[in-house]
Amino acid sequence: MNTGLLWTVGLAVLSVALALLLAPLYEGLMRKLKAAIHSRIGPPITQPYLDLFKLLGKEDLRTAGGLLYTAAPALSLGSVLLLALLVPMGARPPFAFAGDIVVLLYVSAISAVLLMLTAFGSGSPYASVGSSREMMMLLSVEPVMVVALVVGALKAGTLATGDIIAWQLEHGPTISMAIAGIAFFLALQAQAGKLPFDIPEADQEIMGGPLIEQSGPRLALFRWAAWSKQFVLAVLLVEVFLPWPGTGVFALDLVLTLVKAFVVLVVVALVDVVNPRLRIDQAMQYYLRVAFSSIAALAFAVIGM
Amino acid sequence: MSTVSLLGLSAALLLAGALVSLVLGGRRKASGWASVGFVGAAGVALWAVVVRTFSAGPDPEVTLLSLPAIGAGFVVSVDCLSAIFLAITGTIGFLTTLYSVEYMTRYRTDSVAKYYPLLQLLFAGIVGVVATGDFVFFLVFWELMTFASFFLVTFEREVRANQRAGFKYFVVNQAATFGMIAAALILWTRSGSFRFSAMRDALGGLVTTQPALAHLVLFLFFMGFATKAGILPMGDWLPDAYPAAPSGATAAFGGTMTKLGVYGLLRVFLYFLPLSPVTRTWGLAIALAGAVSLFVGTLTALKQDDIKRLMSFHVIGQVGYMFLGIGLGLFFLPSNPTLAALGLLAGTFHMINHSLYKSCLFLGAGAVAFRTGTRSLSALGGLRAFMPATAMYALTAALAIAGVPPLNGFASKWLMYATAILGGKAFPLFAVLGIVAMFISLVTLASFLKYLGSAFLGPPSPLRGVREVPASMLVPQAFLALACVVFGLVPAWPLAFVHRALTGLASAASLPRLESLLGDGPGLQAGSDLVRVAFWAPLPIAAALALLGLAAYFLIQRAAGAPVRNVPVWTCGEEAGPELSRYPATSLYLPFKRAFQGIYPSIHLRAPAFPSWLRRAFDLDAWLYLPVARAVEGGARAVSRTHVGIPQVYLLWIVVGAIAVVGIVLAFLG
Amino acid sequence: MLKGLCQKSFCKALWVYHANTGACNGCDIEVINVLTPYYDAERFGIKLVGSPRHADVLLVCGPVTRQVAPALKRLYDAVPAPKLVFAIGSCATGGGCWFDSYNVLGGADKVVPVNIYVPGCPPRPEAILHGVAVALGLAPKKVAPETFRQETVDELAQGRSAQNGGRP
Amino acid sequence: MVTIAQAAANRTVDLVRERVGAMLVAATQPHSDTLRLQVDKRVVRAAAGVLADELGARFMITTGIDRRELGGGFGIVHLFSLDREHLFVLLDCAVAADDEHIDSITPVVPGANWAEREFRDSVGVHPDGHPDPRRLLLADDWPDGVWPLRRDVAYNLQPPPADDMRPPLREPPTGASVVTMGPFFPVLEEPSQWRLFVEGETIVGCDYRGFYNHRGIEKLGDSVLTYNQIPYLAERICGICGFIHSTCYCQAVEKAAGIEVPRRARYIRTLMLELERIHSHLLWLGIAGHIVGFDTLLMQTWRIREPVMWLSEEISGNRKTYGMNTIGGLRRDLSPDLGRKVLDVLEEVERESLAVRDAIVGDGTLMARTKDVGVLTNQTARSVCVVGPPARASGVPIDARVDHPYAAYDEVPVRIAVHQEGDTWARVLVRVEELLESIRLVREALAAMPEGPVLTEVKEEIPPGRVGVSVVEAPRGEAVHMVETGGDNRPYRWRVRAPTYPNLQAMPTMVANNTIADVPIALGSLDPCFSCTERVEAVDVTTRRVTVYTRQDLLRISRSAAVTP
Amino acid sequence: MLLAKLREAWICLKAGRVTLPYPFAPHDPAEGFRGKITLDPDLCFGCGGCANVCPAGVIVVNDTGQHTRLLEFFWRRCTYCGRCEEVCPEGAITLSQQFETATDKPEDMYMRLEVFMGPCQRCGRCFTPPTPLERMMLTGFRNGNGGRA
Repeated sequence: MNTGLLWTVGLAVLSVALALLLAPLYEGLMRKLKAAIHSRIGPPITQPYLDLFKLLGKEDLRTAGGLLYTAAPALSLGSVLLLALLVPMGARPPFAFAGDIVVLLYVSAISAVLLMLTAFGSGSPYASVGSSREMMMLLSVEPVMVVALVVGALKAGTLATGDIIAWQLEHGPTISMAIAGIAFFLALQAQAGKLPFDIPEADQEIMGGPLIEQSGPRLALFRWAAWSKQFVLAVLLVEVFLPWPGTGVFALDLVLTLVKAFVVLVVVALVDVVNPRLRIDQAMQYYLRVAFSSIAALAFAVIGM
Repeated sequence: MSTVSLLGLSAALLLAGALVSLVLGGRRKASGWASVGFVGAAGVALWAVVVRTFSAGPDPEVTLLSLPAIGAGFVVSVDCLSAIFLAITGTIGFLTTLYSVEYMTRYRTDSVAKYYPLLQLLFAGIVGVVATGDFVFFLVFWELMTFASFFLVTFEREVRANQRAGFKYFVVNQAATFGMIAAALILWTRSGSFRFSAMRDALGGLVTTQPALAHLVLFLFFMGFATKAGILPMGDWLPDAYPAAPSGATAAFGGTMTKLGVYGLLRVFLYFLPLSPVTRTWGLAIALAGAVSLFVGTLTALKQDDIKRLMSFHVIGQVGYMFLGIGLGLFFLPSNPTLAALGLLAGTFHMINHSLYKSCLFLGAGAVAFRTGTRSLSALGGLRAFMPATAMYALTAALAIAGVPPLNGFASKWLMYATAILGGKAFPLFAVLGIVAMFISLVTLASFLKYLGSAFLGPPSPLRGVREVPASMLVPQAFLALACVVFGLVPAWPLAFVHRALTGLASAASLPRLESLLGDGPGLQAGSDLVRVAFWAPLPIAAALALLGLAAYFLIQRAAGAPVRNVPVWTCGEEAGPELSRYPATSLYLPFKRAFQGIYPSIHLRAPAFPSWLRRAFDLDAWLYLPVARAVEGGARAVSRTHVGIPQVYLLWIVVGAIAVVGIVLAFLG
Repeated sequence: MLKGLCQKSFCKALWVYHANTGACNGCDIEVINVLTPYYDAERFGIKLVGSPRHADVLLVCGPVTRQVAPALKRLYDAVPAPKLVFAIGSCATGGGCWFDSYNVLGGADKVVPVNIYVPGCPPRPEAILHGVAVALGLAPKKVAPETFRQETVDELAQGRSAQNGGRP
Repeated sequence: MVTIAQAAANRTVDLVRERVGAMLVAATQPHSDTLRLQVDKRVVRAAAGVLADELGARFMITTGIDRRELGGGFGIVHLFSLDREHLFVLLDCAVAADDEHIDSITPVVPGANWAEREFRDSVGVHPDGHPDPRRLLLADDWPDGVWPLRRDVAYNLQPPPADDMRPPLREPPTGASVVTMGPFFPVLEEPSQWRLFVEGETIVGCDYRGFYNHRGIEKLGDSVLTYNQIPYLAERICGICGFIHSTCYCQAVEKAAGIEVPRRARYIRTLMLELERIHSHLLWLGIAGHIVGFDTLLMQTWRIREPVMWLSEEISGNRKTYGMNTIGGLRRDLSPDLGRKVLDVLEEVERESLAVRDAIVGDGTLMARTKDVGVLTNQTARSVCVVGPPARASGVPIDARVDHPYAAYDEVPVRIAVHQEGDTWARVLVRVEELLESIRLVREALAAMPEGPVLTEVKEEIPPGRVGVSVVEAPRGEAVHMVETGGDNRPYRWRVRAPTYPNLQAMPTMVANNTIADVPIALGSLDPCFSCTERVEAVDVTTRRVTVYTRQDLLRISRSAAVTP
Repeated sequence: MLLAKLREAWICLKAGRVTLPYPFAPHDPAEGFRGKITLDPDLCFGCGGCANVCPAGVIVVNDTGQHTRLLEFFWRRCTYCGRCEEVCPEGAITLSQQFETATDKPEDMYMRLEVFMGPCQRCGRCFTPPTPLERMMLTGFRNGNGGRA
């Protein structure tokens, strides 16, 4: 076995392990921060792990049958872990083929697709309302992410994230990438399902939306997938839009990335805690504005700024 | 056998099949099975042509009939591009015919028997269109195709809406065809011949000498083909006409006929039109037309409640994708062969993919209508429990059309996005178009999630007695769904053929080699030899997804051994009546739909009254089918007095007769 | 191993579904109060959820009225096992002042099995926290059946002292 | 000098007599602020029309009384209020025991919709011409023909379920689907069922099935509890505004019996009522935040509120159900130490409330969620007889503390906050302003608090047959208690109307054309309290016989009722 | 907008952490809190006044023999109003500060007291026990046993 392959496999395992095991910790830290703003102690930072373990052992209530319905939660988590394989962690893409932004964007939508299919399958009207909202959020948010990443692709002349990062490291910050980064951050807020954009789940309005009928291990997997996704996307954000300083030392870069991702998620949690939930039409308008503003980044990219 | 004789055989089989099925009209199943036999045999012949063309290279042109007076001749010319369309026609034709056998039993009217003859005439017309190298005969077959499809659209002649849809279809397409005739005549005045090669020379001359006239010619051609393909606004007929036809025929339209617009486009802009700055201009125009079409068509599809109408709007949207890809390719053809190749490959590959999944979707929609009697999403629900196989195929095809990796829709869309985004460096508008296309891909997803969610998932609708459709209706769907998966997992394989087809066209002959474009592995790698700009490896991705999903399932979900219990849906503590737990399709995404309310203006022109003489002329049943059927009926009754009345015997006769006809034709063609 | 871990995690991550079955709101407000900064039940992994499918604990406040009883039964069935039911307040523990009214069936245990009773009208937030602690075995319960007897004349005469305050 | 109330009473009697002539059987004035008009039941609609349309009286509630054992039939008493003139008008109609029908007044007074359905359910008098005569009060499986508030029905009678008694649900308009909220729904702290008819997320209509919380309080008060036990029951009508209900009940009895309450007791009542308003408004603000997902607001307002709760516990011995009221005054006095402590706590609360007010007034997202949401127009608010902050946010300046002063409010005047917009944001503003006003009122009440006893001993038995009407402005609107005294040391009829009762009836118009996401906050902005709304009513205790129905008897009753519509 | 948000966050942070250490440290109610009822059995002479005024019918009086009267307290439904304390002539029943009354067994929320109904220890006259039984005959008498677990 040559070292290249070993390196790839090792990176892949590491990426999956980080996305799977570190994501709940980040969520726990975010909850702690929220608790601080709430003037209270808050749950221990290990609480998300406990939540997951508890859910795994609980009864699995099902309102429908079928292969897809059974397998959707696991596939959803699988797709997020796949996303982790496509996102570079530590300034280097873990897989040789990884990092094509189009694939990345589409893979990031798979978990949402599976969630929506499960929700429709569960037969609950609230789940349908939730899926409808989830889809509308996706329709509003994905274009923003697309624009942000396309700016990078245009600047670097490549669709491969690894190359975009390399270009970034080489050329330093630019206006267009800064705007794109902000746009991506705003999209991350919704992708992570945080206020003011937790509209699809809206416990107070539709009782958890697509997740209303999911219990026990199925709920655990969907939750885990959501947390991993927010972690992976935060990593993607810092890698693509804030790769500096790329030291070239893998371990150092990795630690830096994790710290930067943590900071990003802290800001996400801060925005979450000081905002009420928007209505779906308001959120759509908001992201429409963001999308058009991020077109400005595209314009800057074209003129080379 | 030579290409010509194989083509002749298939045409003859189709025509014979048409005749036989007409004769057998009263006995529906027999007529259907006979047609399956004939179309299948013709399909085999067509595949033989395809194999021959790709393995040994295109046969030289053969002129069967020459009309020197007008400079026209029946030229049979099959290049790799034609071969691809022949392959599609052979496959989809067979599958839709097979599907129709059971499907047509849902029609109770006597006029059912005209269905199979028309279907086979349609296929014959399509074969003729792609196999001819002369514009006059091209038009002849084009009209044959149009007429056959017109009668299929107005199949249910008692439904007034269908009549109007058919009339609209007919008028719009004839207008477009007149434009093409005018364009051809302009070229003919220069060259004196309708042969494609002569027209290429004439157009080449015009481009340099009279560019305005050249643009007019190109415009007329573009209008003609865009109309057929369903590009908006000319394709406005499509969402009315497609749903009107029986589902088997709709699938055939969607899988084969619409694609001829793309064929014409490729033929005109990559063969008639020599490489020149004009190519660039028209590339931009086509890309923009495609972008508008995909945007408007798909967003409009999102609002539909009728399954087939929804899918018909998606035909418009998907054709928009093809035009976008081809337009991008044409734009870059003079300047950047790498991007040009990527764009053309994307558009053409998307066309192939579209025939697979859209046919599958139309067949699935037909299966739903077959069992439930309704096409309204609001009235459907929970069919997965009763029709699991149909649901699975519909799911596959729906995810494929939405571009969910690793299915085939994603493979072609990926190429398209790569072209658009990388091309954005040279021409920023394309980056925006690429973003729009990606957004619309999500809208497609939304629309098909609505379809899946409302028809197959969720609480069962009040419809009773629904069960799975018979095997003969499932097999075509299964095949197409499987093809979607295979083309998605190994896109490099079909792309090799597409690449050969494209480089076979004169203007695109200088495209880079496939290996240098996409790499030689199972994955796709966009870029040129030296710069690798993107990579898409569906197999490892799919494998990784499956592996991770399985791991998550067994290592996490099942590991704690959580017991499973089936429960009713939670409706806040009150018992749910059926109306309590249904959230109908019309309600989904309503705020989003409202945001795009006026995008497809529904202008209701006062449709001109169908002239009575025309209606009488078009009323095939009255003057053709019913007399024939009555005569056959009487004859058969007479014959059955002396013979055993077993249908199989007739079938045998038919086969024998068909073989005889084929023999005669072959002998004649020698 | 995972199985054991899951069982252990149960009591450290109780998700609560709050059901009012006819209460006056007093207990409901105190239940929410338990989550607010001064009492912060989330310290112990307790949080409110919106769907019974996500719940581990059903908090029942209020007497079970005739109209709500079937819904409560359905609610109980909608919660995945293992599950606990807490009856919060005097109405849910014993029916309150309306325990025998025409439209009230009584306490929550008339309809669903109750694991922990937290009496009080309304119970202080501290009392609810204490109830949680009792449920999780973190705190001892501080009440027991009490029986008292006064000495009879005979016993008085014989000088025997009665046993008061003892458990039966 | 003739008081305003007296002048209004004279004018009313004259006008009604002019309109209905001899059908006005009698006009009496049981209390200086209460006018009782006994009219023939044939002119009830006309008389109600005169009151509502010509005199601008506001409908409050209807009471159905079973007076058969007093020698009459049934009594239907509509209660109106002339707010500006500080006068209650009782429109009392006798309904013969063998002809249990009366004209519905809902066609002329839309706000009477539920009230009339309620007496139909409880005493079995049918309002003829009612637009929506479905079951309101009783459980779905309660057999028809058993009227719980008739006095011959035992308070603890639990008839066997009738299985075909599901009240008809309204059908959604074509093209709309149904999304149900409740009976168990996270933001409905209490069970009730809203069936929302939606197109997409837009509400095109809704239907309500409430009274899941119906506990039979009025029946208990009329049949097994005594005058001095009822305050504790009244306190548990609502866990947030318990003191309001017990005060309201005590005042009603005090009015009926003519008991004078010591001035200090009235001041302490005022203080407690305002403290209750302070913690209730803070609570509401937090819950409103929680409904729109703004948990930080919940946490912070409840943090501010908690010291008030501790204070209440210190003053009364319990955090919510204070148990302080009793007929004639209070059970506990307020020590001077505690008075100072109240001021300290309030200073802190005021400081923090101002900070919260400034924060939310500048909060764009919160405004986005509440502006133009759940709009209640002035006209609708008046026709449905909405009360409290929802009314004041819609430009209807009614407040029981001003209109019918009680406790010490005549000496500690109230400035009421009125906004015109009628949306949820206006209701937020009204409540925030009231919160600050309440703090001021507590300070004034403390400063002006006289010394003296807090309880008037009630020596004689309260005479039967007297009527007392009392209103108290709860944080969510006015609570109305009406008491008709009886023998046996308990009321003959005790009628409660909580503020949510009229307010909820405004919901369908408020949420029309809003989205599903707006419904919880629109509903929340009414600060609904279903438990208050859904207590019950009843009959009395003069029979010395407890009827025990057997299962057969009940089946017979319900069957015979099913046959005769 | 952004400033308003930042100010909100600042207001919240400024308040600091206020969580009480309650389960780990006691947080006793103020003087005068009305908690669980307690009995001094020696003081009770069985008049039944408490049962008479209890709005929730917690207290049930039964005469089980010639000389014994059984007072049962189903305090699971107690509303802690304190009326019993108020009316008890001997101060035998009081409301304690005890609020931590959670239990997993309904039987735990039950008290019984057997009162010896002998001659009055103070006046020497014999206490005659007719009231509770007679009360059962009255309208409106609430038989508290209906709420037994």
